[in-house]
Amino acid sequence: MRERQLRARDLLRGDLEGVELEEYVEQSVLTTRLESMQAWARANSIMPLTFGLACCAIEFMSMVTARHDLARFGAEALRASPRQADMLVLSGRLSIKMAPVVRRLYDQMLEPKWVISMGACSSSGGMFANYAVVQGADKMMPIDIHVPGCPPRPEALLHGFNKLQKKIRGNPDLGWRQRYNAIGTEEWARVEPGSPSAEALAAAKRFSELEPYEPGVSSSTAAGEQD
Amino acid sequence: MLQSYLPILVFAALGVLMGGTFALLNGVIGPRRPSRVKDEPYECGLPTQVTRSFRFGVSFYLVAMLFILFDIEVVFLYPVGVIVQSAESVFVLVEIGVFVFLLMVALVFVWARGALDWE
Amino acid sequence: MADEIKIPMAESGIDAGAEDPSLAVVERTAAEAAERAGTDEQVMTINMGPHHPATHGVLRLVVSLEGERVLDVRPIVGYVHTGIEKSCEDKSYWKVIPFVERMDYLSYFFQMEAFCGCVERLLELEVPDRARYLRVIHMELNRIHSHLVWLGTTALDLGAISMFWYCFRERDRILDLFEMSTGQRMHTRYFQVGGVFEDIPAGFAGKVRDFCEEMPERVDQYEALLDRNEIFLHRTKGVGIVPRERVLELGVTGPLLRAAGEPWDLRKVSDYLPYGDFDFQIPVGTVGDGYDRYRVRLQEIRESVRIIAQAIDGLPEGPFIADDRKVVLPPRDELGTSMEALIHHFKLVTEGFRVPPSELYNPIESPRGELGCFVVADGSAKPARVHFRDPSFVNLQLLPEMCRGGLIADLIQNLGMLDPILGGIDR
Amino acid sequence: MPDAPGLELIAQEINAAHDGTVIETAHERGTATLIVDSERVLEALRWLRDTPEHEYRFLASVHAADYLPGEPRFGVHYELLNMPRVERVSVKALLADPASPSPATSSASPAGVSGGGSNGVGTLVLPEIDSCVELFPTADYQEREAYDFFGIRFRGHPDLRRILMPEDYVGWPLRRDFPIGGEPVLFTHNEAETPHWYE
Repeated sequence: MRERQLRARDLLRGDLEGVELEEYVEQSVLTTRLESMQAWARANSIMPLTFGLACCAIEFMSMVTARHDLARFGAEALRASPRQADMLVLSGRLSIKMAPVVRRLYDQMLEPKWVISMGACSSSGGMFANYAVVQGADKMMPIDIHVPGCPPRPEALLHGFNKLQKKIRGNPDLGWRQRYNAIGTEEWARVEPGSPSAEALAAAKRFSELEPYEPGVSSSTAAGEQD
Repeated sequence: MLQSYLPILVFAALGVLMGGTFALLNGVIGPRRPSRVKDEPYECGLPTQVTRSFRFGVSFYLVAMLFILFDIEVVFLYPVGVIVQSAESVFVLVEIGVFVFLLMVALVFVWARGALDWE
Repeated sequence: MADEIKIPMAESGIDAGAEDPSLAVVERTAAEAAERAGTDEQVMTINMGPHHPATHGVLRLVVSLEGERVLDVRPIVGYVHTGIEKSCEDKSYWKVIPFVERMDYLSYFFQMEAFCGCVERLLELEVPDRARYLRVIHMELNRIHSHLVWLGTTALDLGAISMFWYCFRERDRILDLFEMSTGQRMHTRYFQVGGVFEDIPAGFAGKVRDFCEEMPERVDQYEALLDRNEIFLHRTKGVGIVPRERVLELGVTGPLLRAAGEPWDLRKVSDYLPYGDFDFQIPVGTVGDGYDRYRVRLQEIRESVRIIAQAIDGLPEGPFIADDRKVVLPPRDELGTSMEALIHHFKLVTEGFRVPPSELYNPIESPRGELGCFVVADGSAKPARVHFRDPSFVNLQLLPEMCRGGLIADLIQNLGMLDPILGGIDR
Repeated sequence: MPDAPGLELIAQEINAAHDGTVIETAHERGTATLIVDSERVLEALRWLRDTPEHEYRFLASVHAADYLPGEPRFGVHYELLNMPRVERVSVKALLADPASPSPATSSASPAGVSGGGSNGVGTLVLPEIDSCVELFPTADYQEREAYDFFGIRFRGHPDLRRILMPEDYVGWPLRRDFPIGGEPVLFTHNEAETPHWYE
């Protein structure tokens, strides 16, 4: 937000030219292509589904209220039925009894639809690594934005919501894997974004040599060691 | 004669035009991916349990009838509303008074019979 | 790996239309209601299912209706069951606190107090006065916060939508206080076994006093909005009345019991927390309908403000946590100098403290009723069993009694006045 | 809280009324506990509720616990409360696990994950105790929860079904030998076991 204001000030002072000028104009003036205008309309008029699972639902409710207002981004009309909603915020822990219900809700929402997985519990099972919680909702439904926190602050959720809007408008902020095109949990930064580094190639080779994963064999060791 | 109707027609056409475009636009532009689950009725997130056909209670129909009855009354008041300004005669006022009074009698009767309070 | 649990897989997009296992319940409710009503074809059994705007969480009600009249309600819970009690058995006593406060997510300070109080009584550990006062202040602030969320959402269900914004305005003020003293808005993990995690910052007392001055006037605003609102009165007065004996038989506690006329409040009888030092009344209803439950909770907000004001004035000086090194971490600055502090620190952080084999049930008064924490210690550093007697779970049994014979609108009102928190019900 | 001698008196009176009911009394950390024979729980509860000078009318909580290494394995606790006198008494009934092999060789390792032994999956022989729903209607949901988590069957319960787990769930989750489930945390060293997890 801040650097855009700085650039606007430079524009007014007239000392913005060359590549920056085109880029600024391109960004602020709407291109007339239908898709981008349609995406702009969709991004700014999202209707979230009134759907709350657990503690994150309380923070989701307080995001809709006056202090952290969701209406500033055009999304304060919460719709109760999935037919009229186009964003599902998975606010809370997803238990295995609720999983088919949430999957059904997601299926019954009309395209285009997006899902924000709010909080650690729905993103990765959070602190409840046990028999009752689905370890990460992306195991059962496609998720666009993962908002960390337990519960995430309403401001954090708003930031996630803005990222979703950028994603809808077609220029999503890349996650760290795409930015450094790393593989899996690999942390090596690339020399230059194009070519994979030696370590990444080694890791890729390591993966390919391993025999496929059978639940029976390796899981008991993992379970034993995890005890 | 037609002159005086033009504004209404233009207004109605604009209304239909705007309404139509938005309705069609939605159907045309919106992606369409039907799936079996999406067509099933939405029942709070559960597979539908609509077991057998169901007959609504009488009281629902009663309320509907009463509403239609008194709604028609309003429709009759419209033409009067148009001419009461130009007619400037007490006769129109009295006529409307009688009409409304008769329906008031019907309302009081229905109220006394207890059809309004929910069984 | 517990492979017999069916976790639905993403790629197959599980057959959501699969037969719902609880269909038998729906049929049985329908059948019972039908023969009770005598006329079979008029009875309609529907699901006020897990995803419903008015069920205050993922509660599913199988409701059999005859026209608008509710014949029978059968709650089905468990849709947000997180297996917290099982996870607690796998963690040391320290690490159980974050699990425990996420059960009933609107009264997290109460659950921390129930668990820490239970463990402290098991260890027979003396908690300093300052810590007990700080605990009471945070718990009463949390009670107001919980009642505000209840008032906001219930008034929203009954149509007074603007109440939602007013109540959440005050709620955010309370969360600022929590953030100032504990660092986090919700689930603060502020209570430690033996006292409180950190002393309150300098300006906290002043801010709490400002809050205590403004809050009663805000409660008057709520009352001005609702108390002469014809729709609200018409919908709550004389609705969902259950006789006092039946309420006691069903084990209901908290505002619901007090609204039915029984003056039972654990704060007045428990000797463990310093409630004895403050004078406050317990609001008790007479009729036991929805309006009484609303009045009782509103008056409880005022009483809590009085408690906080007295507690913040009488806040004693002294340590904010016990100094028994076997259980409580030594202060950070001592680590540099003394060796045994380092040893204690290391021992506590790696393995945690051990509790001698015993078991205890420790009840306290949460915003929804008696919240009891039952801990079985088997001598190791991990609790053998942590069970929470959740007030919403037991109070839910009152819902069918309240709603039989009423209209659907009364069912929504009763559900709002019941104030069920599904996290607490489904632990 | 009835003090230690008071508790002994209560125990003698109950034994006088119904022989062999109270096995043991424990009075520690300010709580009075009567350990009762699991067959005669109802008599003890009815006695405590109805006799004039005791009248523990309010049942605060019914909960179960699994003391696996200990024998008998399951414990069902009843927290009784007398509101006028503000006194709490808890009644504890111990139940042996009929499904486990003879107590002498109970091989199930305590808190560990044990593949073998009755890890509570589908054991049809369940410990049984009388249900006290007609004495205290509040016990309805709480006994269903004890059944759902521990597989303790309550004889005479009007509607003994699972309450929190899915109705067709197999296994009793809160038993000590039931694995905690969940998935191991992914690190770089064990990441290779689930290739392409990040897709």
